[in-house]
Amino acid sequence: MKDLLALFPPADFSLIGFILAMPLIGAFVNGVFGKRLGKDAVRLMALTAIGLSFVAAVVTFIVLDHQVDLSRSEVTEAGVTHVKYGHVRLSWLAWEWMRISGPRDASVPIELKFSVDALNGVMMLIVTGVGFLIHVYASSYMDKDKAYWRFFAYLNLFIFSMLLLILGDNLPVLFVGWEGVGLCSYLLIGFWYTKLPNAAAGKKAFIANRVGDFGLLVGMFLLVYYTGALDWQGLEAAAGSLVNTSDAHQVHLWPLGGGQFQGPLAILQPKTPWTITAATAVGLALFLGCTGKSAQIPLYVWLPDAMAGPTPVSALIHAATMVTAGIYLICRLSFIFVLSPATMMVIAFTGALTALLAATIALVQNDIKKVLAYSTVSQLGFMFLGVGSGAFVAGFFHVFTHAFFKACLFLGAGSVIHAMHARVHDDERSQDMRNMGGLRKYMPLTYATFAAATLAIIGFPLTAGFFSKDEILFKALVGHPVHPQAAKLAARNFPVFAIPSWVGPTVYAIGVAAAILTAFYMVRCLILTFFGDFKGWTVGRPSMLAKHEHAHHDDEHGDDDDDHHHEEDLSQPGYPPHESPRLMTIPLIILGTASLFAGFLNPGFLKGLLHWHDIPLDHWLEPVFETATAAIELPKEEALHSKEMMSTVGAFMAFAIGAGAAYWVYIKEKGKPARELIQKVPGLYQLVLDKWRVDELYDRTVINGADALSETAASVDQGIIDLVLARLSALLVAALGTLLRVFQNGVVHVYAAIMVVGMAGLGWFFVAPHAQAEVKAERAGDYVIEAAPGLGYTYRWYPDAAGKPQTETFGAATQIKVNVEEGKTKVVRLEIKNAFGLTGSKDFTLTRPKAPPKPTQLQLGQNAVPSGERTN
Amino acid sequence: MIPVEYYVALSAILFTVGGVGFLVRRNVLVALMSIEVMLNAVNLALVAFNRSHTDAHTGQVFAFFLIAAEAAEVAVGLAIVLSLFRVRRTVRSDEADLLKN
Amino acid sequence: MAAKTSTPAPTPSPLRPAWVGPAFTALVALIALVAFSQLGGRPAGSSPTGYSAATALVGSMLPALAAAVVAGLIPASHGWRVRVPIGLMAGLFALFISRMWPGADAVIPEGEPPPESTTLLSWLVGLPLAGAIAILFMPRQAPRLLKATTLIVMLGTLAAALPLLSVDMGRGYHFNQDVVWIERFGIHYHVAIDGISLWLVLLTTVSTPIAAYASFGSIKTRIKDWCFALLMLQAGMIGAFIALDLFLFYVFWELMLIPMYLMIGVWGGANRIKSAIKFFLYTMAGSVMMLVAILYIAYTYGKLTGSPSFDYFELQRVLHTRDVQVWLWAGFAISFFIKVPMFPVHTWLPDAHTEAPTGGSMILAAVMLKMGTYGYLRFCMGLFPEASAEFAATLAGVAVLGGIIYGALCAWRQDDVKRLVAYSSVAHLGYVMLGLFAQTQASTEGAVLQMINHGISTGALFLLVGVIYDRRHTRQLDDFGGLAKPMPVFATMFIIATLASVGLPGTNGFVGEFMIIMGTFVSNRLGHVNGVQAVGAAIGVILGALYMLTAVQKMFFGPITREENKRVPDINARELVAVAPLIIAIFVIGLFPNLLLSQMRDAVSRTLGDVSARVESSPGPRYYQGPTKLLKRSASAPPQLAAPAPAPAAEEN
Amino acid sequence: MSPTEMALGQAYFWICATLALTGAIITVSAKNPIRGAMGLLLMILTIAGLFLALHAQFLAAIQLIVYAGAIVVLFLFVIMLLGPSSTSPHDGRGRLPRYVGAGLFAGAGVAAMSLIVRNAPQAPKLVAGVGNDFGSVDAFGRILFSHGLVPFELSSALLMVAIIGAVAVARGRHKDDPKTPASPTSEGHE
Repeated sequence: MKDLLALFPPADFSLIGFILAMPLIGAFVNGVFGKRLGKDAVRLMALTAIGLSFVAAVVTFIVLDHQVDLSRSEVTEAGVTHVKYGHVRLSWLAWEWMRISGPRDASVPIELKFSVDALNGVMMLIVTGVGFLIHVYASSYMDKDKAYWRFFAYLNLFIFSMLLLILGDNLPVLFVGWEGVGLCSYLLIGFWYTKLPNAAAGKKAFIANRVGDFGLLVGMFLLVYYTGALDWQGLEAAAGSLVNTSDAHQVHLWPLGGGQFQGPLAILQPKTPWTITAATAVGLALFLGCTGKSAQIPLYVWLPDAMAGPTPVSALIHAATMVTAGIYLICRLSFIFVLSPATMMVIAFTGALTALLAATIALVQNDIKKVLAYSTVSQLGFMFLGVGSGAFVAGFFHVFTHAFFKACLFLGAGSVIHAMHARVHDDERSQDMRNMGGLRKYMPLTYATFAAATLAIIGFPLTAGFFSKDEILFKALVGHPVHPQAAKLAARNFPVFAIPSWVGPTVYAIGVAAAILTAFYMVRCLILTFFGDFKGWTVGRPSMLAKHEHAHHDDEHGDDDDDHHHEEDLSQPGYPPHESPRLMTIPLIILGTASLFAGFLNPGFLKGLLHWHDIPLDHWLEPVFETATAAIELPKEEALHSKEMMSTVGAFMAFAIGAGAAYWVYIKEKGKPARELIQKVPGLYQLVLDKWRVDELYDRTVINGADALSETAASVDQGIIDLVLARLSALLVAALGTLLRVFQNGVVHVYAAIMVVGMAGLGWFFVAPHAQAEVKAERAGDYVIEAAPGLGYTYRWYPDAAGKPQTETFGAATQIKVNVEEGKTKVVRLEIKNAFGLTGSKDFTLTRPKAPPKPTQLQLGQNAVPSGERTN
Repeated sequence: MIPVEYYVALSAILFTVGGVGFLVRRNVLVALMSIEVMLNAVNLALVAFNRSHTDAHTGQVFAFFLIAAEAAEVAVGLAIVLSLFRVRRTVRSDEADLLKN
Repeated sequence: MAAKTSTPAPTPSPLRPAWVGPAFTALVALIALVAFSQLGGRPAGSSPTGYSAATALVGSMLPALAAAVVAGLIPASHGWRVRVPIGLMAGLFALFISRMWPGADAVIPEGEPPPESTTLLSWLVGLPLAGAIAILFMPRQAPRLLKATTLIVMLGTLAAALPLLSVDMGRGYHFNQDVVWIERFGIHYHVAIDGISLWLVLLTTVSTPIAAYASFGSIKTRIKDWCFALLMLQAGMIGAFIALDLFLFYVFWELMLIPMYLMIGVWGGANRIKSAIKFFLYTMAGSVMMLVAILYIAYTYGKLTGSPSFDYFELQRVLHTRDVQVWLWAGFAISFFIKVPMFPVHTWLPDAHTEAPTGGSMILAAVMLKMGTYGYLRFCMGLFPEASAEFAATLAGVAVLGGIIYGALCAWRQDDVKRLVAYSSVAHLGYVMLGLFAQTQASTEGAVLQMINHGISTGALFLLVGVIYDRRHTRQLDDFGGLAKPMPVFATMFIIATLASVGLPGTNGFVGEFMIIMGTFVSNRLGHVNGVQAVGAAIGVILGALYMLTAVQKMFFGPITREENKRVPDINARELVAVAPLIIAIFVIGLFPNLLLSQMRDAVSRTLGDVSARVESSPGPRYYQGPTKLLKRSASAPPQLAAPAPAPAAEEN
Repeated sequence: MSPTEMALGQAYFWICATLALTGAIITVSAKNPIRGAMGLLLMILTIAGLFLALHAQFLAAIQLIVYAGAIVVLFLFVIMLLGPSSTSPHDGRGRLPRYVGAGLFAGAGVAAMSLIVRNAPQAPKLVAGVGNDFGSVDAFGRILFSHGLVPFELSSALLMVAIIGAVAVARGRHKDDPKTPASPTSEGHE
């Protein structure tokens, strides 16, 4: 350890660079050389890249653990001595990326800096660990695909961007990873781009993520403005200024930006402008980003469609890593979210509602991947529920366990689909659970791991899912986030938003309902796929011709342009679905066991029984969420204990009811009650089957709206602007041309007449007298008026228009100097006579303003920078 | 003796009559003749003014050269009228509008 | 060197003069010499003594290494003709990065910095001009010779522009050259370069050879006039960027118009004449207003000090009354807004782009649009700071609503690829203008950086659209579909360019947009609406993804619907060589923006400092009422040429 | 100067003035160009007379020789040459611009005269007498060949050019001329 620390000092921990570089090199090599290197070289490159970075991650974790032990300190408060660990951070700076200007024109440097602490240490392990397993699985799942090298290039690039997201030390680097992950999911979902629905699904995913990124961008510039920092330490230090109560600190929603409505708009001016605290604004903006990435209520529509990508992609991206990015962001910035109870309530409610909505949809889905997709959305809802009610550790623990069992479920589904693909090539039907059934006999290993993962997800006692979901429901019931300076502000009777007491129980109830539905649909999925008899094709010895045709078919399996190949007639008996090859089942087994036993890392109520006080995860994450947990108000000690027992019982009952009902419907009654229910309520069934028609709702409102807007924009551009500026002016010039052509009619007389008119005009001009003069202001109020010269002109000045002229006769004086006191005005008259004896006159009023007052400090707009006034 | 102003007034009147004639009549020949009238009016004015400033003959010399120029002008004018006539068979000025837009 | 294109080379007409062969080889040798003299190490005269031998060795080893690696990377099928130029290109880039790398111990040459050659900038303008004139004397029947000379002259200009990087651009102006041109009106041939115009000149010298090289593939008729127009255009653009005498700037501004008008008018698409005239008239109308404003300022300056002068720093000293200054600012601003193009006057751009040939529309997009934004930064904000501060808020609204959002919405509706990219340029330059109106350090730096980024990403996009146009002779999105299958390399390049223009982090587009949005929110100039405008700009990020990805999906993904799309040949050698440097630059600037930002930081802070100093000294809506008077010459202005006419005692305040 | 000479001079002037005016009016308004030419002749003769009154003997002679002798005769030639078609039928086409032009011209003329009259000193100031050498041929000759030599030579050149021009223009086309592109004035057939 000593030499390791010497090699990689904590302050400049370049091992992180190694962890990041490996997947990047893997992606680059596979991407550029892949086609020529051949399948096994690509597989080797991809696996070694991720394997090495996993090993490096483990080494980093050990070093981190060692550093944490070093920072151990005994703290005795009110008699109770308990161990406290410092918030250790191994950081590495690559180079300074750019420099932006913060408030008061300070320049905020943004560096490509990476740091590993307790929170993202764990995440790093999940990403590289589960990522490695999925790479192994994918190397055999995809080996018949022609674009093998492109798949692994994208997969490695995805791991690189995910690591970038987790290890980033400031928000912009996280944002780079955030969008990089969005890009890779776009590329991977649209991997088989020859089929339009896949490409459309990829585009939908990218744009939904992009809407989320908009939220993150808004959050970022709010943070820069109020705290002047973007990296985690800077933000934590300056988080106070987010809740500053002075008016300049509030984000003015109406009137927008804090100005005043003048003139006719004054009626829109509300009595007191609607303002929200900066913390709420930042919280909501960042939460919008999280909903985009972690598929919550407003922006979850892209996840079910993302199933168009290959199954390992769904496993890696849409189960284990990418979708949890939202939770990671909230956990990372917990000290900001906690500052505004309103945001916490919004997060909790969104999470609960998403869980319930997704669970209801999953009930009726027939496509196995769609069921798992909606179950992911609902489990994410649980995580947000946990994080929203202040239980950051519980929420994060659910991320940890969910990664295992959801990845196992997806990979299990993948191996089932892989087996079905042997004879059913149409993507739709090969994933439809109605064609499966009874696979228990043919694919024992897949069945075992799938069952284990299902037990974990439905919350079978002592499994991973049970502990993590129970913890979340308990904390949701009990947790009550409170504004950190609530007391101080209440003293200054500043209105502070406090979460109403009924929120906890309602959220708990929704959570339990969702848990029941989860149990039901997961067991239904398990039964439909593995129990009963096989409905895919008649199992038996395939006749001779079927075998020959089957052989020929195998080699060009999975070819891209597989739309032209024929559909096997399934009435012929065929080989039974074979168990997946070893490379696919090993990851399944590992993930299956992990999902069963991962729970003991944070066993919730067992802590009391087994008095494991320094259980790794709880204490491990404690320093990270120190400030956040301080703001969560928990009931007294004994009430806490009774509530905990009550929620655990509730969670257990949820599991029992759901699983029992599913068992009764599908095993006992062989699905009869389900069919009866569908006949009874066909409308509702169809509605739920079409995913509550949320997609259609979005299409009609948002997308058609944007469509119409761009339609008008384009037509305005062509119709009005182009018309007015280009064509109309051309028309004008042409019209003017024709007007003047009338005069050119070739007749000499007409020309002569025009000439005469011109001559007459000139004559008049020369004859008429013109009195013109120029006023020049000199110093100290005296003005010089100089008359314009003319043919044979003579001048006469009247220093004061009313009074008599300066000289009787018309002299040659072309200038006059007049002095005017401050604040007075004087009228000077000029009279001229021209050669023809015609006279003309003109008056000049000279006004001298009082000395201009000293320029005052004008306030440009109200939005003064936080610390005191600033000149504009 | 006759004050110079009368002569100048007469030449002004003659000049105006010549101008009006030139503008009104559409016959090119008459136009040329009215130019003649205008030029003679100018000569008259020149000689009249010279009469009142008798220290030099500038007015008269100028008039003399004016006559020379006038002769040249008429020669060329009439030549043009002839060729116009050959082309258009008319001396009406408003028919010669080849330069129409 | 003019690489032999894989498509049959245009058959040179029989009577090609005999001496063309040897001349061609001589020219190739010349360029090799220029390239290696750069590679060899420090150009003579500016090697700071403090540079240790090791880093010099690495400095020169690195480019050779990079060249070898990149040459190796290219699949063997392309033959050595492609691998050598790309290798050379990669070498130049590596040299550029190693030279520019802001190492911890920034090697500050001790003592007096190496004397800057005053004539370098004249070389930059003179070289293309001389080339253009030389082209006129070359025989029309030898297209290869014409092309080779053009490329050599352009690469020579690029090589001549590299020493500009060796000087550390502080707050002041460098390579200052001031020669009296027209004595009587005080017009000087005054050229200099500072942090801002440095990068725009480099963008010109880099993107013009690329555009020329790519266009030689598709331009088959009247090559001689094409080369002449290209070289004149480059001279005009470089001149406009370095001119600091308003008259000289106006001359180059007009000089630029004519070749581009010819390019669109002669080699353009279907109704090229109409759009060429429209382009010319729009810009002409604007520049006439600017001319009036220039003359008026020179006249007032003349009245104040006896002798008129067009020098930028002298005219900066004149403090006009509010109404006069607003009108003068409007004269300049309208001409620059037409060039940018800003919202109401942008309709010439889509027409000009759809009709222009590939090379033409690439230069138009990459460099000429920056004339407007550079002009606004240098002349409007430089000469009339109070007026530009006063109108900043309203114009920022126009930039966000009219430029970013309106441009994106229009782009989404277009079915012609070039029109789509043209509208996307309107959106991108909306960002740049927003950055300039926000007038904070980050937003202005972001704006200048975004000018370069837009030049690279949109240049690449137009080049790639040209590639597909040469094969399918159509630009309608519906005619394409599933192109990723027959043209994988082209698809990858196009997607990289799209991601750069959409602003994906890690590419250059993101850095510029990020700095602009961040700068807009903290800007004092925009008053209380800066929040709304920053959010509007952020929405632009979504719309950007929307229309670009729709286009990419229509072109590349999905089944191949049309027969012709099946047999489309992939991107060939010439186009690959042309687009490679742009793709490399996208990532280089995306990851190392400090290469550019460190040079322009002081220049931007100086410009903003001057603006805010002037605005502070005469604040408020009615700012300056008194008679026009003369201020002191700004400190960072280069030394004034010995003023020929004795400057009379104009009272200074 | 005896009163009778005064009266004679006055009468002489008025007669000549009226005659000149009628001549001018006839030239302008005559329908038949010949009558117009005769009016012109009348005016020229009377102006020659006025010249005599103004001591411009040489000019009066020149007037008679050049104007009356040559120019009016030239007019008559051309009128005869053109024959009946030289009289222009009177129809109202294009009347408006001409009358507008004429009206304005007349107005301008009257306005100018009114200005002259307004400024003219009230009593017509008598003109001093003049030596009889004034305006005589030798005085004129001396000036012509000393100060006015250059304009004299120039005017001779002018006249020569005018002659050549007139001949070239009026000559029309002959067979052996180089074929100019299809000019409308091909073979003028009288």
